[in-house]
Amino acid sequence: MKAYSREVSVALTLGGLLLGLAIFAPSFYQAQPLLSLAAREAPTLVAACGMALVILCRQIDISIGAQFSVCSVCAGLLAGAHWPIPLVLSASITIGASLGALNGSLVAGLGLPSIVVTLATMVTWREGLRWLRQGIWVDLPEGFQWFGLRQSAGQWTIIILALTVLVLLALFMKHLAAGRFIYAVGSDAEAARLAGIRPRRITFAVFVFAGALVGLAAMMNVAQSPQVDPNSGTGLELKTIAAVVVGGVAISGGRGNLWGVFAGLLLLACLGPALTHLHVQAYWEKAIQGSVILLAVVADGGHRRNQGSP
Amino acid sequence: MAGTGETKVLHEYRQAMTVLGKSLRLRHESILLLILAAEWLFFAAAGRNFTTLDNTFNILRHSVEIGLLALAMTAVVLTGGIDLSVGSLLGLCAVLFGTFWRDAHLPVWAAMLLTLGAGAAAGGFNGTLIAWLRLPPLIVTLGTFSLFRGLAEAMTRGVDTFTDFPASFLFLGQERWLGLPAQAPIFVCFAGAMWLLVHCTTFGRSLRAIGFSPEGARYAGIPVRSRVVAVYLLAGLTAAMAAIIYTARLGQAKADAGVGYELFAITGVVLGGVSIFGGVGSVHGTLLGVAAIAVLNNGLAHVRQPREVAGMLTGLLLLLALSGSEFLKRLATRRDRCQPSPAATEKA
Amino acid sequence: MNRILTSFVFAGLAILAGCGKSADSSTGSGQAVLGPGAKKITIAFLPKSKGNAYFISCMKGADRAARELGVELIFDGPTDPDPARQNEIVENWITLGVDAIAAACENREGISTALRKARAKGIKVITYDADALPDVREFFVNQATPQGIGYALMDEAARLCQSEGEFAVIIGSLTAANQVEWRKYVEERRAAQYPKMIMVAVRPCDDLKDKAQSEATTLLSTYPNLKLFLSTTSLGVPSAAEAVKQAGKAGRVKVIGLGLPSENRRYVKEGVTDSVILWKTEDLGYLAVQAAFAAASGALKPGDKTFKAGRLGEFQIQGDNIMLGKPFIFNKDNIDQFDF
Amino acid sequence: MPPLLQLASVTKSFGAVRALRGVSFDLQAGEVHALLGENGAGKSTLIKIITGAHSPDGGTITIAGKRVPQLSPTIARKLGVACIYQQPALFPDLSVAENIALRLESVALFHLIDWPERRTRAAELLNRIGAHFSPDMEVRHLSMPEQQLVEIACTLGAGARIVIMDEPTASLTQTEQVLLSAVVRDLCQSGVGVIYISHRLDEIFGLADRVTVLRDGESVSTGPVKELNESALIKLMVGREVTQTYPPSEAECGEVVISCRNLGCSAGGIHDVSLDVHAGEVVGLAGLVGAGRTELAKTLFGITPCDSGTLFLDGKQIEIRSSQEAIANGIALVPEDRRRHGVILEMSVAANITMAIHRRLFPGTWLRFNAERAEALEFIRDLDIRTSGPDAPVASLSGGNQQKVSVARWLATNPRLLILDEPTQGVDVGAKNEIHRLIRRLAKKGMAVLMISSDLPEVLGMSDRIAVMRGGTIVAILWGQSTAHDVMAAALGLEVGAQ
Repeated sequence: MKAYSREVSVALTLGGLLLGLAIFAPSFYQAQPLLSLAAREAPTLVAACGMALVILCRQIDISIGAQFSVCSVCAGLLAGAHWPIPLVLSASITIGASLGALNGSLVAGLGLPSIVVTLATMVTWREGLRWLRQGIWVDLPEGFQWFGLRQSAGQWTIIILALTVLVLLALFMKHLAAGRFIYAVGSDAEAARLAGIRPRRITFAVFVFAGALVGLAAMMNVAQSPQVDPNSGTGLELKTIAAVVVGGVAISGGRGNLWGVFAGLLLLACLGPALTHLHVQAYWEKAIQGSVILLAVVADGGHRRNQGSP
Repeated sequence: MAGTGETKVLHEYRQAMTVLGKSLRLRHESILLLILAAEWLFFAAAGRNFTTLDNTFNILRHSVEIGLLALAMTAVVLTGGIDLSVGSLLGLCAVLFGTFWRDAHLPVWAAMLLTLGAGAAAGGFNGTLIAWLRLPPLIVTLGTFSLFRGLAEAMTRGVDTFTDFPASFLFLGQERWLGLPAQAPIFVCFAGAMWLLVHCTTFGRSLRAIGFSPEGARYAGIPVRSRVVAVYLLAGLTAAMAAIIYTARLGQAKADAGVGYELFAITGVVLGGVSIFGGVGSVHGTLLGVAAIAVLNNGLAHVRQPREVAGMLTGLLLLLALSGSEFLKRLATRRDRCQPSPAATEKA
Repeated sequence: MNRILTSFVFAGLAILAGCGKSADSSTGSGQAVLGPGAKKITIAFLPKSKGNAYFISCMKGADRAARELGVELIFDGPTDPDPARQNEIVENWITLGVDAIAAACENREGISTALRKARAKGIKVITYDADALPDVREFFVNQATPQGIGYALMDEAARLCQSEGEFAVIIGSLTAANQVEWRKYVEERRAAQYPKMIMVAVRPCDDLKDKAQSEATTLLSTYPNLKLFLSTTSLGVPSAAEAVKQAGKAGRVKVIGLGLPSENRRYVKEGVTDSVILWKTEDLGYLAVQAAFAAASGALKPGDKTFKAGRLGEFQIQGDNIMLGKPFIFNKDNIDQFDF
Repeated sequence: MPPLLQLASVTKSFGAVRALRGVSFDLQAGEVHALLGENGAGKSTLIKIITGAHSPDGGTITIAGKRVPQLSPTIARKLGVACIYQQPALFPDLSVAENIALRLESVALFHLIDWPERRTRAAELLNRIGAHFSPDMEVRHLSMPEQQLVEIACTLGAGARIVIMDEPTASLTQTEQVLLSAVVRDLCQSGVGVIYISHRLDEIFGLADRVTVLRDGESVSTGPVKELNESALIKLMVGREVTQTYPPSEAECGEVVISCRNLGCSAGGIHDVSLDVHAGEVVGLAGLVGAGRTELAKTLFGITPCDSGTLFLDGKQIEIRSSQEAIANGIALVPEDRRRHGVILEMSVAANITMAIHRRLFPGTWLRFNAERAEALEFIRDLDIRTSGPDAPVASLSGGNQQKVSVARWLATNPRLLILDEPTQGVDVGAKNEIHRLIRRLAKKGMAVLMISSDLPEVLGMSDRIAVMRGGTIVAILWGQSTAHDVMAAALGLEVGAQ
């Protein structure tokens, strides 16, 4: 139980928020808006899972926002070239994976600090995309939106897809050796090496996998509207990192789990709409979100302090 | 004598290490110098009016705010920390300055002092959370990153803009003083002060110690917590200073001032060879790093390249410089596999 | 290693000195790099931000003008929302030595400091889209005053919901200057003319399509009897339309705003969006460059009453404003005639 | 039958450093083969080669009769090589059970994990070595020796044929050592070969069958322990005579320097500690690990400030809330964990030595490099620290010399009370002796010394008085002449003639 104290506290906070909404703004609970809210946040969840893996591995990837944009635009262009949807999907994932592979090889192979590497790649991809595309929206062909399904069907598909990814990953991290190896490497790479695990390979794989997830997320986002905004990834990295740490994953790696990340993301995702429903002025939003993040970590800091230095 | 052999082995080992250490320190900064020189040569040859005095001053003027932030960031990163909130704090301070001056009807100098105080307080807030609650700096400052920006927007509702500052104040950001941009002397003095602080005082020494090993520093009787608080406080103070100069340069203060500056500052710092894990790095390295980026941005404008190219090249430059010096290090140590893999030495 | 280094630096200094001279001699024109050929006028064209469809279509017009006039055109602008960037770019252009600058001003006072320097250096300054302080530019190419736009938007909104009911406003960002102005005039008009209409919320979308859509969705569920979305940012209109469509409230909730026909065509035709208001952006860019050229070559002087702009013909000049003409309302019937 | 392991003239260099210049070594089934040598003689490198962490530049490795050209950690593990490292190589964030499992299970990426099975196995292994903590504990909550036990459990579970123990008892107490040697014997019974590394000769003679001595990265001799005696062994190691005997105490006991009354610190888990330390006196602090000795030291030094009781310095009551205040009051602590707390490896010798005297050496905070260098050189000479110079990074020094730097830092503050926590742990015989003499010298100069040590002979040999701790408080104060038995009895809580 103690191990899960953080996840629980986040979940309780979320519960409190939802309860408060139920009392003061019942209008929040309407099927259709909630459905589209969930659908809109589904891609973020998938990306956040990728980020969680990276952070558990004691690395960080601040380039996923840029990766997201690149994947979205590429997916859009391919769809525009009338590729079949499955092909576009796999292409988007492949592109994401290869972008991740570049980060991975620089971090794991050359041993550069991940935050610096991904800072550099972030700037490069983002500006490069602007340079090539000038920020023009990509128009998608008819019938591409919602994967050609009916709207609600499409939304459900996206939500279920995201949840499946979450559940599978959570199980994978808990019950499959590979998952535990990620924890091991994040906890102490040298010890992992002595135990016969290859930290560099694991790290590399994690970056690639995270990239692939970002590619998937991008596709899930593209499928929700008839046009692609090349800036769609802006700020995604901060959003996901916030969700991950609020969800109780230690930034120093090796500790935390995906359920917490899920709770953290839900909390942050509901916050925005909640504020609107409670008629809070827009210009308070950033401040409130910031305080929520701080409160989450401060609350965590309390019991971490007793365990000596971090 | 005990362990004559031991001393023999160690002697060689030591020589290897010291030689390596020296040459490396030399290496990174010389790489940067080469890059800088190369940039300068290229733009001087290819660009129009790149080498004029005015332009040199432009480069200076445009990189003062980021330079200030980068200098403060250097101290922070030396302790193994990071401060993502400086950009937002710049915005908040700009707004505060405007409020003090226009709404509270304070004289400019008083507004400045108050703003500096506010900046220091905000930085101290970061520092306290980090040092006393032992929270990871990345997360704390990620939180304050949006908190400070949020407060700035809340104060002005986003719409309010402070303008019509007295010319005597705008002088600070727009005019020349002894032929130099007025903010240049401030920057130079601050840079000098930072260099002395980091390289010639016990304070700077203790920052490195903390960066290498916080616990070790604590056992050595270094007041780790107060030092850490001090560093973030300094960062806040610097952000406020940058905010004032920024306001003077633009002649207006608004909640969106300094968006994204934290990343520019960090880029300059790491490009300058400061280790993100703490302990290693130098102020002049940071200055070189910032200069390399500033010249690139400005020069590309003089060969008529759009800004996004500048951004792209900055990213590539960062990658090249880092992997370059890392690669040279590998060569020097001949793939000495006895040191643990990078992740193991990382303290987040 | 160090020897190489020093030699590099010396070489640098040498060339530096050389360039220094050539630069002084060639200030203003660009012979140094333009190579052989007649003295060419250089015009710099500054949008509020890069990667924005609105300014891209302005750029199209500017480009055509430049080709017709045979001038050299530089198009650059900020890629990040930092207001200081525009100043930086302008100041670089000053040292680069352009002949005229056509600028769309993100921050009136902010950019004015830079433009003032430009004029002091004898560079002609034309503002378009959003004006700077009057003393720092020769002419403002006035596509429509903020007041005109704000009123037009509000009138259109009122027409669609018979001057009563709730409506919500979606803006680009809390801080962008023009957004602030338009909001102001919309509110002003509402208070004056349509007291029965209630502005229930103003939400920023940080110029992100996805965020705009989420905001619209949330607003729809928060205010069940919302009758209309009014967006002052071009990407807000299609996003709001998409949100309305997904909520299945097409027709019941109207959508209007400033926007490009190209981005909104599909929704206008589907009847989700009723109308988008805009001027002919390409003409705006075209006119701005024409004016800049004329100003630089002395053809256009303060006090002129009319201005002949290439193939677009005569334009009225009121004071120091070159009037592009009234904003244009695109709807089902006419939207197909426009391809920008 | 062929030897379990055979190394023939193995060589290995790091950059310019030739760590191994040709080592030959063989291990028979069922024997304990002690590996001796001063720090820097190449023991650790040799181990890393056997475990496949490093690959040798030259020479051959033969395991169980088969020649192994390419040895990696994985292969080594398959071939039954297991190692207990000096600093336990564990995963702090993971549970004990998982730590053990990660060592035992295959490194195949995709196989399901059987949590209950992991837990039961861990519990069973922990029992076998008599460790009393739950397999669900996260390792970062365990103490150093507890972590050591986890390491041992791993090797036990691995069913290894070749077990390497690198200073396994460095931080273990007497009882734990007894327990351990029992474990080792078990292993040998089952036909396992044990490579045993230790600086404690008594252990070697008690446990080992054969011994190989390394010097300067070369194996200088191999032979049955029976045929050797301590001095001969030491001679082989250092190539000279060193007396293992402890220097006699000449100091006459002076005034009470520090005295604590009912001192307690809930964070450190100590309570009601009452102790006087006189000038010129060496007080040994004995007790089992976890008895609260290190915690007491940390409390006196202000790392974990006391929250009850009172503290007197020269009769005046003082408050110590931080290490700065401790230093100001003339209290110094040479911590146990040298690499993490004692020195800052990346920084220069000079910087390390002067770190605690910034105030005195650099008035007005300006670094005065010449003064610093002079100060450092003085200590380098006094303590005979072997380094290329004051600017060499401490990382480039041998363990013993690093320890001396750590001591030098605190001598520089010339404290009234010097607390030494395991001062000779992991230090080779020569340096050990020097440190002992140093302690005497300091005591003679009138410094009060409080020495924590798990090396019982050391405690008995060095101390004027011995304070024995148990359960977070002092249970007995014995005179230096008392026997090991008395001390252990007190530490274990048996009846003794203690006052």
